[in-house]
Amino acid sequence: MKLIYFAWVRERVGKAEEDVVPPASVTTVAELMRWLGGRGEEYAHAFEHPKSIRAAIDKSHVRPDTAIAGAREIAFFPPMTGG
Amino acid sequence: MKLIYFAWVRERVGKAEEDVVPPASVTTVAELMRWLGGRGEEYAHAFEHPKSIRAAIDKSHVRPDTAIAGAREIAFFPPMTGG
Amino acid sequence: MQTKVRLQSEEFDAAAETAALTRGRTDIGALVTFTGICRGAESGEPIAALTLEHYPGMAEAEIARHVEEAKARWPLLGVTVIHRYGRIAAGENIVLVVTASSHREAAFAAAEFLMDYLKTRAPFWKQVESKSGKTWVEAKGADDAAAARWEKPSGREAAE
Amino acid sequence: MQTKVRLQSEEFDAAAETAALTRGRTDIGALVTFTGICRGAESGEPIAALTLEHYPGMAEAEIARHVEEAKARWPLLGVTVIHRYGRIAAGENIVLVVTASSHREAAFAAAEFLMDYLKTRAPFWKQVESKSGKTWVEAKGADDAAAARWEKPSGREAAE
Repeated sequence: MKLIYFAWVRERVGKAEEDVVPPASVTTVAELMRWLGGRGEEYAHAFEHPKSIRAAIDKSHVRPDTAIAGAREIAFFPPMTGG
Repeated sequence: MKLIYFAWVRERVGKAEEDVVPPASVTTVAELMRWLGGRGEEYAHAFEHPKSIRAAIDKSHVRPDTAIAGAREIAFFPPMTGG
Repeated sequence: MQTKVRLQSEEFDAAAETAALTRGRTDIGALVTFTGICRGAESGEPIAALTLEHYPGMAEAEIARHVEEAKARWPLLGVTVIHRYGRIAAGENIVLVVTASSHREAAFAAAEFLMDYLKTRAPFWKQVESKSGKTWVEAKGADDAAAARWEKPSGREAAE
Repeated sequence: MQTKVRLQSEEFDAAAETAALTRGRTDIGALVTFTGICRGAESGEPIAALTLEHYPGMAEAEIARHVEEAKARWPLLGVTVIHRYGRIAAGENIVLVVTASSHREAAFAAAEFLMDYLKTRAPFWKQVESKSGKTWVEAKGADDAAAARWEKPSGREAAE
């Protein structure tokens, strides 16, 4: 699946997007964030406060307990500050 | 004192303004309306529902129980419909 | 703090007024513009025009007083109020309220406050011109209710 | 019902947009325009510009979805939303919301609803450029609270 990062999540991870294949045990958005946080120092920094990170699956807002099965594109970003 | 009428109060009375000298017994806005209502058919028609008439003394909104002593200009008009 | 209150019979240019309020400034973060327009139908019946009667002197004073109250209630950086009187054809502007602030909450609240008060307290009276003749517009209870939400619970200064 | 949603990096002309929304119509009685402008200072510190990052595709969809919700909630006659992205210098426009209706209540409510949602749900992130470097703007609790007032007590939207 494709992951996209925005704003300081992108800056901390050090890339705007990437393709990943998480293990089968990772089934929800929250679990995906935890798994990403274990992929190295920059990821640990980016995902250290998962409650301050929002997620979207295929361009729709989702909650941490949403299942990731079937997702093509999952985005992680800080709370929005548009308008 | 000078009286000014607006909108349908003006149309019913048949004039935009006039000078009147009410008797000393007329001390409030409500009493003035009652007294004006007794001045002829057109006034009776204009002031038949005093609750739907608003008043201003010297260009400030006033309530029916406001004293008219010292007033230079008293205006009578329907509820406002500006904006 | 730029304040402009104007009564006029001629049409106004809302865009020029908002431009005048913001020109050369970088402290304004939120600008709310309300334009009231003469509709071509009233209660389903086509209308040709409105005629707005007003109480000269009192109308200016009432509007200016409410602009001052808005400035005391919200951190505003600019206010413009223009209200027309006389004959206004369908499609023409009737009233303009522009409020500027650092943030949107103050700008929105002040614009709504001013409009609610203009509807219920400013001495203007609308007459509708249609095929069936001229009729005075009746005041709406909904407008009084809208204005009442800004009223303070007690005493002049109480809730300020 | 005229609806326009546009994302763009270049500046927009609020006056031209409101003119486009009202041209040739006599059913509109109330027009509310909100313009969000890049201020020259943030928390007391002078800023040179903002940079707005956005999520292409999702931003358009989120805004369009909220415009549809506004149209379902209020009797609107027209809505325009324009949101810029990229670098925005102090004094330039960031966002425009225009709502048209027969009466002012609907136009005001829809404009505030759309702005509250743009602030909290549309995927845009503001970065401030000042002497001390570039800083991401933090989301404000006040904006979440403002958006929450439009939430329905139960049903589909409540859980979002």
